[in-house]
Amino acid sequence: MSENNKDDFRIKTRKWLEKNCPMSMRGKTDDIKELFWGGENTSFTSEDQKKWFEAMYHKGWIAPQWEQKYGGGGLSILENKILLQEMSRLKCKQPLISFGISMLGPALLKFGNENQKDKYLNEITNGKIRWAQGYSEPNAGSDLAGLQCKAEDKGDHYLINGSKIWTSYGDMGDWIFCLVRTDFEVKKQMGISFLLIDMKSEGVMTRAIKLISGKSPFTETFFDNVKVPKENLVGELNKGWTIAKYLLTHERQMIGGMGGDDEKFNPREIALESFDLKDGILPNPILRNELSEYEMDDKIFSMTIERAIDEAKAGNESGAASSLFKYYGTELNQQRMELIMSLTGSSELIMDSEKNKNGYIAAKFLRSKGNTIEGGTSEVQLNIISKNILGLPTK
Amino acid sequence: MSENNKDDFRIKTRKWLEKNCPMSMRGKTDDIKELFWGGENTSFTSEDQKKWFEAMYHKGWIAPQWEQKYGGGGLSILENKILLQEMSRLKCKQPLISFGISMLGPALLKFGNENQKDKYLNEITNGKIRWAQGYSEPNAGSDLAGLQCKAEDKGDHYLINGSKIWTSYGDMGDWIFCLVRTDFEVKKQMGISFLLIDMKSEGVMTRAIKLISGKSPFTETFFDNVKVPKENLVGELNKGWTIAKYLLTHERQMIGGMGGDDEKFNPREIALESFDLKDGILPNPILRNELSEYEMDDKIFSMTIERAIDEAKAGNESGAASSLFKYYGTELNQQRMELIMSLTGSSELIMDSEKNKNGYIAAKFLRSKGNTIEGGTSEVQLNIISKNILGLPTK
Amino acid sequence: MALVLNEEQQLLKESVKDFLDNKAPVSALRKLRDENISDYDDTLWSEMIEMGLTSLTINEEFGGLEFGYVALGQVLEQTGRNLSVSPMISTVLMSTTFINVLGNVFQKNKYLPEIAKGNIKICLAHQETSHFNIKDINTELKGDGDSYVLNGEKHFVIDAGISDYIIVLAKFETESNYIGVILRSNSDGIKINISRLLDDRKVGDITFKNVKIEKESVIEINDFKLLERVFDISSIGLSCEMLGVSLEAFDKTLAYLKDRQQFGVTIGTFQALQHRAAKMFIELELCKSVVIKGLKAIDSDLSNLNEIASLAKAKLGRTIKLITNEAIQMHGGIGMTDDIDIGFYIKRARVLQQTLGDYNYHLTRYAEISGY
Amino acid sequence: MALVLNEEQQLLKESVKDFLDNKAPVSALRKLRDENISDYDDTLWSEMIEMGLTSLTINEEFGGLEFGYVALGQVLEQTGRNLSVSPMISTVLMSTTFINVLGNVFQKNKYLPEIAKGNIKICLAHQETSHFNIKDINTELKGDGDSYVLNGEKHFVIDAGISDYIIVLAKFETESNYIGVILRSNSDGIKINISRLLDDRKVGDITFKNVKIEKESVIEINDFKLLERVFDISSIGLSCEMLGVSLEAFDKTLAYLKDRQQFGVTIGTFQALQHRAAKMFIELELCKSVVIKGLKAIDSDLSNLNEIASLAKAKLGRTIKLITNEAIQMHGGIGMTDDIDIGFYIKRARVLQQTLGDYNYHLTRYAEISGY
Repeated sequence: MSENNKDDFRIKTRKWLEKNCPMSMRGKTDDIKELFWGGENTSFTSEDQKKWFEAMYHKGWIAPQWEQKYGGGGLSILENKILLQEMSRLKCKQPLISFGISMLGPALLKFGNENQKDKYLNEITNGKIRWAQGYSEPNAGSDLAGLQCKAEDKGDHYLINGSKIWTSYGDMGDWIFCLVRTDFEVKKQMGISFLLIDMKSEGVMTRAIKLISGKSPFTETFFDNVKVPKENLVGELNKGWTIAKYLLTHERQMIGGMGGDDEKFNPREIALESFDLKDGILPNPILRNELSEYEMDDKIFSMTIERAIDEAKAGNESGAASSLFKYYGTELNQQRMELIMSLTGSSELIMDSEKNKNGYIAAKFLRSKGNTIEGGTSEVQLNIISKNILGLPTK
Repeated sequence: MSENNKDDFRIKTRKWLEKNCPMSMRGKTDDIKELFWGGENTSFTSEDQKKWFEAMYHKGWIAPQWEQKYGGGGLSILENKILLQEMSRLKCKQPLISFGISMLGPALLKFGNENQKDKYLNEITNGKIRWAQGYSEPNAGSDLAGLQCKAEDKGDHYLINGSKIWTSYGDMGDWIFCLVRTDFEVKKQMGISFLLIDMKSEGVMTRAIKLISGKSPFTETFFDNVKVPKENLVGELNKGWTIAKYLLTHERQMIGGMGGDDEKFNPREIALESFDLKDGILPNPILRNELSEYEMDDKIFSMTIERAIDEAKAGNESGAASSLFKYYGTELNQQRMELIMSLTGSSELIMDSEKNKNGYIAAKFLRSKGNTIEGGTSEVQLNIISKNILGLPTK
Repeated sequence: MALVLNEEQQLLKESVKDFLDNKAPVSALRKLRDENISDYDDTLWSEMIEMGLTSLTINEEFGGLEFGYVALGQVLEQTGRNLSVSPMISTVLMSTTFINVLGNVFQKNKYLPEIAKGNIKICLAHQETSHFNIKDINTELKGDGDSYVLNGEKHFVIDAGISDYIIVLAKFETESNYIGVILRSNSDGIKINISRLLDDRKVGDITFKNVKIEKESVIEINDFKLLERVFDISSIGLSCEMLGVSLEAFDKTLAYLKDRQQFGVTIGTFQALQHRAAKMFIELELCKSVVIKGLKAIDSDLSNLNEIASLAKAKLGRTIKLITNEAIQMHGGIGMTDDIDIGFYIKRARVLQQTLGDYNYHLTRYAEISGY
Repeated sequence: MALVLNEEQQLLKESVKDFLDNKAPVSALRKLRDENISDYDDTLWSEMIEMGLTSLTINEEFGGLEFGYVALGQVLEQTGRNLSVSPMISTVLMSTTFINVLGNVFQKNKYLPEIAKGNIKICLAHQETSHFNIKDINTELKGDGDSYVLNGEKHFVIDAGISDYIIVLAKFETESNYIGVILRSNSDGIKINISRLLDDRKVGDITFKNVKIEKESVIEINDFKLLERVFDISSIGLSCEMLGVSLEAFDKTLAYLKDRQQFGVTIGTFQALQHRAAKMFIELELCKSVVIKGLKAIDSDLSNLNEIASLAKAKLGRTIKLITNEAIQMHGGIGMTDDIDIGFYIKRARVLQQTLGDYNYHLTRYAEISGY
């Protein structure tokens, strides 16, 4: 793509967005739940939201890089980057929040057959089906490959029994993509398959999990003799672990990168709101020090993301990247929330006042403790680095 | 012992010390090497040193708690404590520095036979024999029980081949007490024996080890077909590990306790010498913070030692004590030296100036890095705590 | 001053432990939260009064047991372990100490026997901003003929909603002198606004508007050091509760490490977790030392109580943060859910950390006391 | 401004690595120390000059290669890895930068080509107390008819004993203006006292007593920001060397973890050590980012160079301390001996940490720059 073409695309995109993105669909989003998630259980919360989604859908920009036959926009990496930059410049909200796009899509594109791609990808981009993720199990934890939810071969269908946990908004999902055990006799990683399950099937039940933050973004999903057609198997039988690993790397990057974006929670701004400067200096010397330590690590972490992108462009993709970002991004986010709790003192400990949105920050603080657990614990990331990058021996 | 008797003993002791301890034998000691170490390779450095040693020896106070027949003073625990308090009050120097008293003595008293006690204990207290310690081996490290220096049974004697490392001032020792392997067929801890070896024997050789601090307090000792009479075995054959464990606990407490005593290296004093206060506050806010963090941990560590002593008196001796003190005391000492290096800046980086005694502090700083390695590494102490105190399972 | 408990104190500790394990475990807090009918359990409180827990630090001449603060500390450690909700902190630790240290004979005679008998509950209103600082006081007491009037706003007052009396820390007129006032919480001109905290307990914002104060309700503070002593004692008391919270969170985590299976083995076999557990154990041993030292320093009237109090609150603040964070992390996903109790510990921890000054406040204060 | 090396820079890095691995490994430092005949190896220096290493940051018009600071940074990373001793820091990093940024055309024409050709060595005398602070300057330049006189004392001047010229940072008369002076090191009135440092390199204390200065030797500093730029660039250069020291200490430690047997297994199998190694790896990746960002910021003239420089020096200061301490600890007893090389790394580290401001100095400066 020449510089001319780039500029051209940028200008066209900007104009289109300015015209098609309603003002109410721009600006910060307090709660991701307010956005459009698609599926049968959700509907548009406003006319503008509907208009914005439909405009983007018809443009193919719900999944800009997917092929047009799947409802995508067929954009190149570079075009997609320009689109994202322009959306960010105008502060456009995401038209659709979808695990279908971020998690299932990449798996189907790489491992699915043509029928599956045709059927499911289109229903992701047009917002008809909302997908949920079914990986973890109540007793599996970090040992994901030890999963026990089983799929028995019953000739024309699989029979599913077991349960899945930590499914984000599983109670709102239409379909769920699951890792299930299809062979108990082999090494644990070798007997896993990747299956698509309609949550309206008989025998599927969900239960909301209440978190320490008081919120319930996750559910547990139970499968009691659920019948699943054989055509819903993605990839080969017993090769599901390969798909899972591929997707986990994606997920890790997403969670790690989530750290620093939340502009409303900028510790420096909060510090300057909480304390009056004395001779231009924060009056609490230790908090001042903690703030500068945090900012040092945060800024250098951003530089590291920048460098990794530049290295990748230069063809030096590092295998370390995803574990490093997952580990450091989540640890840093926890530090940030601890720092904010220190900076705000008793004012953010109050949970039933409109002044602080009913303890919004405290809930986020508690929620951040999960960052170093979900998507592979910090310990698992350190294991991966020490084994795969540093080459340290296992027993 | 009644209060009256206590006071009586204290007054007598104080008078005796005031009379018998020459003024030159009081006050701080810059270098432990200046004191009297006994043995054939050292002599008194002054008449006062000789006078002081002989007065204490005839009083039985070289090893105050040993029985008089071994050259001790037969003091009770309480009397000994009073003696130490009074010596400390007058700042009396130690009359004899001896691994014989601190390390070999306790082993002989508990595991030696009557002949051995008679022969060796007296020659410790009268300063005739200087003992060295031979535990570690070049390739053993933390795995002390994996030692390979072997003692073969040759009928009337053992034949020793192998080497020992980290022997403090081994080149100055007359005799060395060693752990040697007497059985290669059994579990490693079961084939170790405790042996006393005359370093003048044919085949014994030492080499000084130069440390990163530039000092050479340690030696490596080589044994090449050294013959040792069988009577020099302490305790039972192949039961040396029991003696070693007993002595290691002693040593650990000594090293852990060494942390805070060095009055000349008080970080607060150094901070106040290095910086002028501004409005009563250290001008470098981060160093101020580091200093108060260090002092917090140091003071509370002292309280913990105090509590452990009180608990022991009350009969609640904790098995955790020695590993905890070894770990925390040495880590704290390293922090202290790092802090001092920060506080003194470039002035203590200079190694050939009389002003700072040729980098005395920098050498101590480097030496402190060994504290968390010698006498059982920090990692080994944490292993002990997690296994023996917390009861966490091993594989 | 041996840093160990005597037999009487040890006995008290054990009986309170048995009592609270039975009567006020975490499930009781859960019930208070979920039913949200009252701020605390009055039946539990009656039994605690019966056991004498309100009279531990009150001298015999005022109807107390005169067991001292070492004894009170043992109780608070146990309320920390069980996260038991009661007016102990507001009435027994803070307010009783305020009257013990600063009250005149008339006031001691009037209030202490009533506290001992459990007839009244008192809260202490001191803080005015979102960060505790003993010196940030703008609430003002002014002369008004024979009596006084009180004006100002207080924030973060523990148990403000259930107390019969309020002790208010104020400035006297425009002078820099501090002064205390004790008054009925239903007096005219008082407005109390109750909030629920992160740890599911209640505090109040209190506004005083031209509240009339009789002479006898004024608590004179002639020496700022004595006011500091009130807060130093209270900080050490809070440190006891923080120790209990930390110890219990650690014990629960250790039990989980021994029980939980992953990758076919108990997770307690992983050396990285073992070392972290050992370090937590060591920090807790240090915490025990500074807490008992602090309690003994109160009862023995040591002159450097201010230093020890700030060391204790700082050290406990740092350690409770470490332990509760590690507790969640080591429990993994289940630790993030309300299904088990560990989350209650981190929530209580963060509130205790902020109460009467956090790590940063106390470490900086320690440096000031130390003259640098 | 992509945070990667271009081909030319990558090539330079590799060829310098090969060169120093062969010609100036740690054994060369050991030899310098043990023989103590000269402060540096003149043959090595000649070869470095021949390779063009003295002219990397000098513009072509003054006889340089104009490769920029990204290139110089790659060289310094390699001298860090090998602990190679040479006048690179004094002459090429600090003094050349001083002249590049602050020198007038006459001075650039006079000195830069000579530096490029390797004909002269220059040291920078700025620090006066035991803690670097750009503002603590008492050395004074005074008018004296047509010329000037210089009086004062400088401390910790790197390579003072082997340099042909000295650049001195001074105050002009009693004003608050800073001023630079470049003069021959053998001028009348100069006394140099050489000391050996912890890392076996040499620095000098220099006394200036009524040293006569010609007008043309005065380097005007009209903008304090430009003086800061000199030290910011130098701090980033030092950060490159610190990165090299840290990377090599880490590599050596990692190799040891894979090799050393204890309790019948390789110690690298212990999870507690694995996690610590992984954390070190992550910190090093962060260090690489801030270092390349800093170098690019110099060459691209970014306006927030001061912020990036302080972030770099602070982060590298913290990381090099972590890595060198862990390197000794993980090597165990053998790491404490002079028999292996790891001890040289911690010694060089502590000197680099103090040079041009330590972690504390730069983090506090960062807070000031950030306006809090």
